[in-house]
Amino acid sequence: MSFAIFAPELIILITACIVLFGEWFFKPVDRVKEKRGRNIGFVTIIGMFLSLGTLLGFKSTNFMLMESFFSSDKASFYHSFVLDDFALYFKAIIVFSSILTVLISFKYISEKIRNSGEFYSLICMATLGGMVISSANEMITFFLGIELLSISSYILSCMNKEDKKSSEAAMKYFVVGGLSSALTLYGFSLMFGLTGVIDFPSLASALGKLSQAPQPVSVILIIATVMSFAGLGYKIAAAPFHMWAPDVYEGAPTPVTAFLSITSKIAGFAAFSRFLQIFTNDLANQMIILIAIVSVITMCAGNFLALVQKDVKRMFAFSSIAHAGYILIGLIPLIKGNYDDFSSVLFYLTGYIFMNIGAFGAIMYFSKHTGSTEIESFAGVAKKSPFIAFVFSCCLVSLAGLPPFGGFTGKFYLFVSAVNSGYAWLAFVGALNSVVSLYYYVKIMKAMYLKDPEESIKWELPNAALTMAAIISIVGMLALFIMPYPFLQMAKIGF
Amino acid sequence: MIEFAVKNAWLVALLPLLSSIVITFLTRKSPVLSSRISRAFIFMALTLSSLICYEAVNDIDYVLQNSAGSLRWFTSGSFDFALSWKVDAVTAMMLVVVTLISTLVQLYSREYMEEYIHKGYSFSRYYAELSLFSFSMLLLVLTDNFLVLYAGWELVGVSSFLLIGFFFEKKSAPYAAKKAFLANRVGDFGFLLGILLIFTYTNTLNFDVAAAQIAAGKMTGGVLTLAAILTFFGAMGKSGQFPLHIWLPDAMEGPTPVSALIHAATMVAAGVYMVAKIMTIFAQATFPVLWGFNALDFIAAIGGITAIMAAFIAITQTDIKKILAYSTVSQLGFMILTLGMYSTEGGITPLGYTAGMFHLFTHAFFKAMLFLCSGSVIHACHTQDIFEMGGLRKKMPVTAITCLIGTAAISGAPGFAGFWSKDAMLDAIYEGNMFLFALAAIGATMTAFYMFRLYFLTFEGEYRGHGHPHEPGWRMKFPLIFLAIPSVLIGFVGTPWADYFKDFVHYTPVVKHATEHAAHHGPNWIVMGCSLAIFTVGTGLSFALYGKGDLSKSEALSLKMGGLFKASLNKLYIDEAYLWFIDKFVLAFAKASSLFDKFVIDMIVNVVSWACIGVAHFAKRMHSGNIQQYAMGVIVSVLLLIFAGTNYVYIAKQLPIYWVWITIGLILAVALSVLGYFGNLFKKILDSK
Amino acid sequence: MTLTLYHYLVLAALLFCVGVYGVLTSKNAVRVLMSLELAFAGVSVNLVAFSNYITPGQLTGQMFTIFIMTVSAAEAGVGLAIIFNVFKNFQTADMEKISTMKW
Amino acid sequence: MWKDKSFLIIFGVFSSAVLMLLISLVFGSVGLGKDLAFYFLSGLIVSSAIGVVTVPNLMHAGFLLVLTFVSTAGIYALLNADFLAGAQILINGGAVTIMMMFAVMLTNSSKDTDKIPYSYEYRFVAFVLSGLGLFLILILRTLGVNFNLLGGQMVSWAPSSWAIKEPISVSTTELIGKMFFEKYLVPFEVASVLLLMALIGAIVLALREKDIKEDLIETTEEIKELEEKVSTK
Amino acid sequence: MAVDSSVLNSLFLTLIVFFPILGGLVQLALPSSSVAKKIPHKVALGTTFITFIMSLILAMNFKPSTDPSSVFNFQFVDKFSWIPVLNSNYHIAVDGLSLPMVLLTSLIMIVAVLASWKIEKMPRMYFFLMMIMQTAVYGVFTSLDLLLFFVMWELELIPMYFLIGIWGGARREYAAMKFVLYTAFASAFMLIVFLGIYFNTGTFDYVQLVQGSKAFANLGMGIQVLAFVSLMICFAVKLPMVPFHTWLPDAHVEAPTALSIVLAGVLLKMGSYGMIRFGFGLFPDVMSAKNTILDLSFWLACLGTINIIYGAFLALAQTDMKRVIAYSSVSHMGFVLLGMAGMNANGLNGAILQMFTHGTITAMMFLFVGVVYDRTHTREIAKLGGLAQQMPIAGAFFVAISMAGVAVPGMNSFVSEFLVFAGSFQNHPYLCALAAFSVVIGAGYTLWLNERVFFGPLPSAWRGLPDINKIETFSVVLLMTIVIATGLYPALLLDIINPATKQIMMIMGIPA
Repeated sequence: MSFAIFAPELIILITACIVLFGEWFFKPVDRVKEKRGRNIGFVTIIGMFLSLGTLLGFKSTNFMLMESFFSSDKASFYHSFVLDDFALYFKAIIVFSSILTVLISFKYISEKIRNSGEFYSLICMATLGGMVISSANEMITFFLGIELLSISSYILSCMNKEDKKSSEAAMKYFVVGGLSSALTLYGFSLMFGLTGVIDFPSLASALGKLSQAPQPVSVILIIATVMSFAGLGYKIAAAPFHMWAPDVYEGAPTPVTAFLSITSKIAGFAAFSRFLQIFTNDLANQMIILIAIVSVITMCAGNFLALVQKDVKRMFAFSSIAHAGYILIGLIPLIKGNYDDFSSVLFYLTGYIFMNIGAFGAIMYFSKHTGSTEIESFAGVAKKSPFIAFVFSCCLVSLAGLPPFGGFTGKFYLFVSAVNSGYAWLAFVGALNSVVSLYYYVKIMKAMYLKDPEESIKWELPNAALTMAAIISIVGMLALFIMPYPFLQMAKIGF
Repeated sequence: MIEFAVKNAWLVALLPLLSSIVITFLTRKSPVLSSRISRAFIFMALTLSSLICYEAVNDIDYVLQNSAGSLRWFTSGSFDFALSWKVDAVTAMMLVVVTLISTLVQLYSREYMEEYIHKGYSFSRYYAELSLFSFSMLLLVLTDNFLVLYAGWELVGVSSFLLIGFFFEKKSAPYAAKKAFLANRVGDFGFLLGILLIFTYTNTLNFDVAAAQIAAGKMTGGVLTLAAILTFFGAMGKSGQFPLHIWLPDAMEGPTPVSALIHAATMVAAGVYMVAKIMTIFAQATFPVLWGFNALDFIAAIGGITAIMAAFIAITQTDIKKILAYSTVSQLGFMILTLGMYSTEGGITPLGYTAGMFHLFTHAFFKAMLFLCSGSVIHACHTQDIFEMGGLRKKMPVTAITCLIGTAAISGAPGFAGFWSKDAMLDAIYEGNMFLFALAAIGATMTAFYMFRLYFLTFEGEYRGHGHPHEPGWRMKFPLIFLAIPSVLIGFVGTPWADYFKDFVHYTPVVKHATEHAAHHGPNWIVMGCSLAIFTVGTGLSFALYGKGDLSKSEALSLKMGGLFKASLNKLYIDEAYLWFIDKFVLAFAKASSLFDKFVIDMIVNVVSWACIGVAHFAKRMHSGNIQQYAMGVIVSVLLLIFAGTNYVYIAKQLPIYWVWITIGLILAVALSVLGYFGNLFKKILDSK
Repeated sequence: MTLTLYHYLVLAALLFCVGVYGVLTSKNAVRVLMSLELAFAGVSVNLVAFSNYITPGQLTGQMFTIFIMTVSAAEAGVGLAIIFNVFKNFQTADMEKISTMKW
Repeated sequence: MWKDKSFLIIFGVFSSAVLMLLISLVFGSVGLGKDLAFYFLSGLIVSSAIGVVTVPNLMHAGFLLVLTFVSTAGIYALLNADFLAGAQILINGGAVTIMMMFAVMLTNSSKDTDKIPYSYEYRFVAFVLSGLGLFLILILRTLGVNFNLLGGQMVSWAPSSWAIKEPISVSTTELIGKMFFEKYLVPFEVASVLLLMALIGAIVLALREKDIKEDLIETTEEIKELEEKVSTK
Repeated sequence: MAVDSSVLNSLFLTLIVFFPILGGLVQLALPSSSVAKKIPHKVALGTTFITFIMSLILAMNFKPSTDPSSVFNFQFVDKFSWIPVLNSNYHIAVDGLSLPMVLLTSLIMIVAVLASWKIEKMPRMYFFLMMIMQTAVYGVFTSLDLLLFFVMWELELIPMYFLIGIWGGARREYAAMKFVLYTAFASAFMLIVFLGIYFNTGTFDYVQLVQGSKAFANLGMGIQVLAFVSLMICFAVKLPMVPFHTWLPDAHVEAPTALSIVLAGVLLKMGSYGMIRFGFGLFPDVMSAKNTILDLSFWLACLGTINIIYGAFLALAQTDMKRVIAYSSVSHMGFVLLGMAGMNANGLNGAILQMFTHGTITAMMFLFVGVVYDRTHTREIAKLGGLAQQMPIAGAFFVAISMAGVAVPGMNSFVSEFLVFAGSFQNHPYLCALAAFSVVIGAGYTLWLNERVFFGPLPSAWRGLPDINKIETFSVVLLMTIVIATGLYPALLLDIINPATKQIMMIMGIPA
């Protein structure tokens, strides 16, 4: 058995263990807690970078020595864990997004969270969960990956222990998450009952055969599908399973919100993409319609409810719901088996990292100084910190899907894939929704630029990590717009 | 020299433009220099046009062959729009009239406007605008295509606008300027459409070619008549024909020399000139469109109405310039009426055409002179109300005599220029339509009456004003005297016995076609008798009422006439009707559409956005904060999706696929929000316990 | 009347639904947790039944159940920790009171 | 003490649990009264589960939860899952429920909450949704479905048959142990990470602040103070 | 200044398009101490001036097509692969249709920069945004790739939002938001149509689309009409066409003077440019369909006429000086629609020329509103009056501008309006006649405004107002020179435009 394919995960796991005892390791070195927190963060980032490097190494050396590697059931862990291009790409962006999330959270964590070692450790665990999902090829691993991600997210949401909101958020996340897990499991169990298998490839072929089955079977299949869909939809906060999201995003510590809205969402989509492969034939068609309708509801719910929000974090919850809606469009080609167009999802997710990292970095920075995440409290911040405000605006513009940023290219590519799959109306709805979204994104810009600050003293400059994250974010967004081709090539993966 | 002038006829128009440009850009700061430059340039233009006219009189064929020229202006598609010009007899005549009167008026203005210069008005601006006007008028006159004609047409409107509004700090002057421009624009609207019609059908803008095309049958029947009538709208606007005459009296707000030049002699004649110039088109527009009227009928009717209406109004006016203005309108009405005459054979009477042109020619001199006289009087008395004048003959003999000559001329005193031209016109109308003849006769009588009324009230009797009026300087006197000569003598070029003018004018290719078959006929003694009678009656009445400087008789008469007097004094309430229409319809409609824009169209936009926000405000209640609410939401959604999914097979058979799902999605959304709402309700019930 | 798969499925469904009902209606956070456990138990019964009837001898379902048990235990542990935290901050475990964030 | 209701319940629960186990094992091995055992156990499961979600006292609910789990273990046993049955009793019936009990006691939940339940209307809606809606859909749609449509086609070493098979009797423990280290190695490892994570998480969340507070030096000012103290000494 | 065209051909147009952004980046790099010395202003002026010179060089080296058989005359082509997956290129070039627009943009931007000479609030940011907008506008006018066009189209949104939102008037936030949402809403339609075109033909390239499969030509009239109408809605909002016009007055009233100039002068032209380029180019069958019930040219003429008349009446009813001119823009842009509806060379030439003329003239109008507002701090017409006594030069210029506004000969608007009428009269005489009545109403509101603001007695409040300064004079003289030069000799522009028009006619299959 070759454990080498676990290398990225193992590195993350080791990092998790190291930083878990980080407080203890670094105590002799750094007596100041803040510094210590930062150093632990560095270790986390280094570990994650190693993991990312391993992933890229896999990709570049064409690690798919699959011929020999998957020659036996044993060597491939009976296909429960695969390492195809899809998994590699998802893992890479999951780890990358985690790195950026950690990068923007240094300050916040060392200031507000007591147990920074545990915090980073949990972040690593959650990332690990996401990576497991990306590679999972059977229900149990899949489910465990989701739970690994979910449970660590519950804990992370609760990390501001003195904060009422934080614990409330964790509670909400936990209860809804638990119920959703139960639903998913029930759906899985029905599928298992119908087919007798739990690994996705066999499931796909079995369900393919079943799709011609007489009516009662197809009905129970629909029930199973919908129930599993509910659980996965909850993970990406797709309406109507999104209701937890705003409260949790609002209550959770901001780095965790960033993590939930980026890494967790990407992992959710990894899960979705993995899961959707099991649908073929007639079932696929029904699934497409289900996804289309859910994506419309999600887009609309996200965008419309975001219109009336007053809290930036809460607004970003709805924004991320809306984006889940857009991305869901891109899953349609996946079900159709058009993997070229599916790369739009990967591309969009890549862009989504850059946009949200910049935005959450800015939110953290601003809310630290204003002491609030209300939009109104951001009034005139552009005068106090022009650079971060500029980056934030760029991110918002990109989120709204306007050029010259990656958000535009990504969204355009998503719509392209929708039209290509014969769902032009979906692209149209998406485009109209982007217009609606423009309203609330612009509202933030309005607060930042058009309003006058209460006092005009300039704030201290953002720390190096945040600056770096901001630059990465803006450069990334621009790069995705100006030369999207390399990224598209990368995202264009074979299964 | 003559050859140069003929071959470079465009120079006549260009010279004033040059002077305008030089004044605007170079000598703006020095008024006297500006005036000199302007006068020099216009004098050069006068010289050139005199040479052209001389050559035209001598050898019209030479002029016709050598004066034409064309420049490509722009190309659209494969059609070249050209700046083209050509001198024919009418043009040659107009060139002289325009440049001559321009020259005289510019000279006159040098003195007249001096007092305004001291008040801070820019002399340079005045002369630049005058030059611009001369250019526009000459452009209009010189060209031989519709587009440039239209351009010149507009440009004279603009310069007229500028000059009327010269005293821009007054409230009335800019108002009058705007009114003039707008009234002209109404006419131009029709003119433009007429041109477009002709252009669309004949695919040319050249007068001659268009006429030929029409003759060739490219444009016939109702369309042609319509085009002719629409084109005539332009003339109605520019020449102050009913119902677009309202701007002309108001235009007297401009400086008096301007009135003399633009609103008496040249620009207002442009309409008449235009109708004459494209007479062939009118002549062929014989298809009756409305109640059996064709284009010329329409023209004649409008002219007749205008002539008598304006004369009627002029009788009671007290403002010296307004009287002259209405007289101008009336005289223009005569010209138009005459132009609209056609013989019973269906062709155009050459007499109508030539008589109209002749009156245009003579009228230019004596009306310009009358205006200049009035300017002299106003200059002296600082008022325009003739009831505050009187007895000025003793104080201003030159002005009085020239004014008398002008009055005699316009009233048709035998031997004076006006007599011959009016006689020719009446002759033409007599040939055409007796009813209109009667109308014209009455109008002419009224002309004699009110013109002498003006003369008597101003120059005879006792002085009723304040101050000490005196003769103006030589710059103002010279034009008066100079114009008096043609006012007396010029008529002799067109006597019924030796109608040189007719021979000259009708030798114009444009109208040649229509007029060549017409016979040369001698004097019509009946008409001449009528003319004499008209003059006698009008003058006599006027003398009886005002001759002795005693106003009581006229006041008594006016009281006796009551309604008629009031109607005349208030200009038949036409202005009021216009204002009422504009206020109650145009502006009201504008305001209504503004409200419509604000409260309907814009409101729809706003309502959409409010609706979005409103929906969001409603739907956000589903996030009630209660955890179990959310859990319930998940369960409900799952149930609904299951329900939809399991029944979709059945539903899909009847309905198109998307609609089912969209409906289900909507139901889901509504259910969720209702659930959220009721969840909240439950909470309230709970709280109340 | 012999025992069939359906007997077990009905039992599992009942257990699951009772769990869901509990999640929806319990005022106390701990009871919500208990209800969740019930729901998981329902799923487990389902899986074991399928395992026994559909893939006899293969034990796939049973393996699944073992992992579900693990996860549910972990979830219970974390859930209780969260409930403690909530209790510390709110001084109550009343689900209804844990709703300061809304709209 | 004997009159205490809770003691009675505890006693009742445990005794019946043991009884259940015995009955199921006996009946199962004999192969006679499986039906009887199933109906008995499921009756117990359902009634105690309903009890869990409805009884006013949370302590009682906890005990009923134990009963449910133990009875479920019986069901597992009926389904030839002997290892699972044992694990169920140990993990769920023991550890998890005991944690619940602790939680109930620590949060004083049995005293104040649940005295005022959700309104009748709300519970009715919930009942309709879960009890009628979900349950009926699950039941009605499940009954009559031939779950073994694919039979053994997908499973290489299972006998293929269209009929619903009777449970077979094999001891599963050994097999499960093997599978953990072969086919289910990855999930096994992930599960271990998950447990580790849950452990960390639970500790982090449950740890009192004051426990970790004292030996922390918060800011640079404090360090300076300390240094000053040292230098003055 | 003719330069060897082979030198110019490579990347010269790209340089023009992106030069403003370079200038904008320089703005960002300026130290804050430079603001006091108006360095940002000067840098911006320099940038716009250099782009202006470059576009003049471009225009001088542009060779109008003489080949009667070719339907394209794209010159200065820059084409690089951008997103090969989507078969989308960076493909820009100019032809007779876009060159006047590029020139107009260069010109208007100079005036806009000069008009913002008094900006003291964050000038570096201001000019940065303005320069981005300039690049976007250039991009719109030169893109031959649908995707690139769309990108440039959207790129202009956010700078505009900030420019109105930060430097605007009292209700700026509302106006800016309305502008952004309206335009973004409209571009959603365009996006979908472009996507549809891409999937039907597999290319975003305009040239290929016109030469090969014309967008939806293979899909039947229904789909074509649908796509065409969707595309038109997008452009109609920008144009703006009644009933999608209500963002315009708000945006104009709240925008700073320079922005109003750019908005009216250039941005509105994007809509009409798109209509002509893509409406005519990609949907020739729809546009020229006469046999169907859906005679689109008729509807276009209807809408154009409504625009003209309705806009004119609205302008008549306004009490705010800027609103009058904003609505006059609506009216004047209607001529572009009407000209297009003519479906012949005259109409189309008129429409394109009208785009240019309206750009120059309305820019001056707004400049003067700015002049008046700067001095009196009010735009209420009722409060103004007699300003010509205090500001004689301004008064004189405003009269000239009004004259240009009412299409007096000698001004370029005369030619364009005449061509529009001449063109549309052939197809839709009655509608054209109705529209032609605007020569009266248009003169009405323009001269009335003129009268009420500059003429008549001077209220005592406005005594001692300074006349227009040198910068403003320079701007207005610059524009007025262009207006008169192209008015006296329209062939300057029409010789460039006319070949392009003929080519469009050829695409449409109509003999020019």
